[in-house]
Amino acid sequence: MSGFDKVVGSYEEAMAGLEDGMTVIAGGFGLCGIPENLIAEIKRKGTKELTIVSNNCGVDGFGLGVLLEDRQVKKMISSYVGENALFEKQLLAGELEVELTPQGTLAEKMRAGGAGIPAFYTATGYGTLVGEGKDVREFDGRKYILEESIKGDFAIVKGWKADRFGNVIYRHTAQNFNPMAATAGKITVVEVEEIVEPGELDPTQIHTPGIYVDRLIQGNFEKRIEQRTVRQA
Amino acid sequence: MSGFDKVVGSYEEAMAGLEDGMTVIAGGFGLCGIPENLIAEIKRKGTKELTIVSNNCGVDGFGLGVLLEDRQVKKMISSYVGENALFEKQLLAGELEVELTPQGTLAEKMRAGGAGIPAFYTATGYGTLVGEGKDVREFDGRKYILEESIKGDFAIVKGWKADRFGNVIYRHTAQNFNPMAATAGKITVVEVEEIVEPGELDPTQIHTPGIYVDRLIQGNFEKRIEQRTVRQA
Amino acid sequence: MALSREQMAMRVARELQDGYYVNLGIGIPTLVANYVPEGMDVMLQSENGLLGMGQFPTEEEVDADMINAGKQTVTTVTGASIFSSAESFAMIRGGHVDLTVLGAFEVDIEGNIASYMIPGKLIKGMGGAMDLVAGADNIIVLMTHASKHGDSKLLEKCTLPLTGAGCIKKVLTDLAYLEIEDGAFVLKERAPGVSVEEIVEKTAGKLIVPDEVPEMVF
Amino acid sequence: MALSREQMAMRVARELQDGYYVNLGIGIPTLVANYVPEGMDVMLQSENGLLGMGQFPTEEEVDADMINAGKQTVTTVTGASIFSSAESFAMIRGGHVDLTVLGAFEVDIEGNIASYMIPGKLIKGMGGAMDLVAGADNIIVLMTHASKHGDSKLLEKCTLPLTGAGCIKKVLTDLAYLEIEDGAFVLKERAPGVSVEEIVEKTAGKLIVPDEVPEMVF
Repeated sequence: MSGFDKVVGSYEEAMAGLEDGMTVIAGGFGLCGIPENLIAEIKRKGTKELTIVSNNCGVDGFGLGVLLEDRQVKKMISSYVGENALFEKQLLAGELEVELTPQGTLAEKMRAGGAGIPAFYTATGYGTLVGEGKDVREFDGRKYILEESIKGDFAIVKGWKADRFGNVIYRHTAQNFNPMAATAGKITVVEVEEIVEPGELDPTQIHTPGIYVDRLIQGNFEKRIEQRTVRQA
Repeated sequence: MSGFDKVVGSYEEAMAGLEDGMTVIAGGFGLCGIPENLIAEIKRKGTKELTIVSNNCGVDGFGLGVLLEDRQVKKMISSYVGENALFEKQLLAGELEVELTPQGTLAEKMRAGGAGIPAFYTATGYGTLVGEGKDVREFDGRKYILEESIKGDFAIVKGWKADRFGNVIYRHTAQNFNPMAATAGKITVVEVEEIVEPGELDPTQIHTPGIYVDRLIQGNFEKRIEQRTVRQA
Repeated sequence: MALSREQMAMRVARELQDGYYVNLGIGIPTLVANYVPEGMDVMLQSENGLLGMGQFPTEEEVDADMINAGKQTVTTVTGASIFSSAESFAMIRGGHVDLTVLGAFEVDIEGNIASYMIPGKLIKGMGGAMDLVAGADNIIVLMTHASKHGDSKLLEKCTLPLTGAGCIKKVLTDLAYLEIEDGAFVLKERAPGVSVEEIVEKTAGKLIVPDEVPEMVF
Repeated sequence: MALSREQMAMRVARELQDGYYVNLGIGIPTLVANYVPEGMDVMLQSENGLLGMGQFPTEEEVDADMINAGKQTVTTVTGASIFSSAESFAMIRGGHVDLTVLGAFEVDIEGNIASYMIPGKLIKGMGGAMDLVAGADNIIVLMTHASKHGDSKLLEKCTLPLTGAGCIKKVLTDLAYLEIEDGAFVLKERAPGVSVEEIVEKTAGKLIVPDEVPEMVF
């Protein structure tokens, strides 16, 4: 089934078509489960004026943080930022815009974007700055705000294993935002640690079905740890 | 961890607390993946005036169809009904009410009910009888209708395997509506083919995490086939 | 002569592309799977929660837990995935399915479709049809041009309750292939041996006939 | 004397019940896990997508793919499950978590909470806090009664941007355990050796003092 083979030959090919001003949805939480090499390719490519939708913005010199170095990011849509000094500097200088979005709302906005749900109501953020200017509606005596879905021109995703048809599974908590991001890109690019043949993954245990995946590539990952906490053996 | 052991000793215990007039959300599609024994227990119990939320209503003498025999059902919320004669008779006699809901909207209403989303917009049903009387709103030049979520007093679910903590996996397409139903019950009761010890299921491959499950029981299943279609070997 | 059911399926199969994810409705649309062009692969989506539906099982393979949206026992192809109905309709509603083929009672010049309910008869329900027509960009309606009584099913305005509003752009009947553009049916192809006049006569809704209307070749 | 951090965690731990699913915020709330009563089991939810968080890993066990919401490396307990962030917040938003414990800058008599932003300082974001306070029925706010400068953090009206409106009913400070009812703080318990007068003095919002205010015992 050649038509379903999503594997591309290079990172350049994986991110082909990314242009200035586009919106990119990225999986990952902190530095866990981030598409390291796809981010690096965006840096290499030098695409500018990007809107990045991601729960966090990496750290200085790693993850999405590297896109700040050449000011490639115009706007971040995130729930928690500021783990890096460059981010803070650009934000205070007005060179970077941030739209803070509650973490659960952000996850749901991505899912809704992929699922053809243009908007949904949530109690999260009602009565706060997040709710300002948004439609309020009461259901069963409680007030909710209307949140619109998010779609990206590209979605960049980090999986663990995938078959050539783009059926992806994630490893442990590196799953996080990746499955929703995968559904919400006009072009969804997935990088994984291992590509296997179709049939090797159990059909009932696929986290991201191949229908969502446009391009697939196998990479090497540093997997940097943000908070290394250990106990004595 | 005794507090997390969801296993109950009998079907009577599994459905304890079900009262006349309650809403029951049931997993299953056609006769596939239906909670056969939990349905049978509701019949045995004789609870009346029930609102049943389920994609279908079984067939004469099997599945949810058995609840029609003693007129236990006041209202069905389904996408496709009428595979049985008794249903048709009661409907035409005005003894039974039906709220037809598009299949995808029904699945999403259950998911939203479990996920704290009181309502969402969908294009499905706009401009049809389904959309009548519902709020219409335009997003990006297209019209959508507002659909409210569904919650049940009980949810009855059929799984394949579960550990004692209520972590459930489903088998093949017997998954269908079961995972959403499981999230949307005030009391969620799951029956499975096999109960295993905690730790025997891969944590990353759980379809329904135990947090949604209140009661768990192991049963025997007839698994009747609605459309037996075969090819020559 | 009017197309046979098989020819209708064959004609629709020409709209397939390699790598397409396709949802085929119950009835004639199901036959499309038999005419996938050589060297091309498509994957069938079944809305109960299956991507990569295979052929019917042998007696030995029959499994009550493996069915399609028509509740028929089926198998999976290599590389299939199985998921919840919410996930399945996220795919459908989110526009991820490349082609949807389904039947209808009526279609009109505004792209409205009626396919699930005849008032006065018992209403069985819309199943997934409303989600399918609302979610897909690329839909082909497959139906006979006229009813058994000879009434046109291509109308100025649908008379039956709608399945979806303004969502149909392509119709294949036993007489013709038509597209809906700017409030009219546009006749694109005619069945072999069927005259433009017959199609004009049997189309109740506004019909635009281009100078040239090629005949389908089988 | 004011409660120590450990005593605050111990007092909150008394609100646990066997079989509770609990979300503990960063900081003092995390310590609650150390004081789960004997013979009782709770399961910790971490909002990045983990139910059944275990202790920190040994050096050998450290795995970059296994972290908690504080981005710390962790392990899982037997019977844990791991899922997407959307599923995780479906649990939280849907009210499936039995107890949520989190810190705050301010709480007021209407149950409002401010915990994520101090204008003029850099805004790092609310993370999952807004979802947690909006989704949970049973929330305990754990904070010092007054700021370092001696200003009360239990107010008539929050001065900082809110994390959630009208969602807090229980507050444990280093001086007292209070509940919010009908637009007032109700003093339920006081820390050992802390006088009602001191609590009255350090509570800016309307405070109801019952005839009897038992002292916590540790």
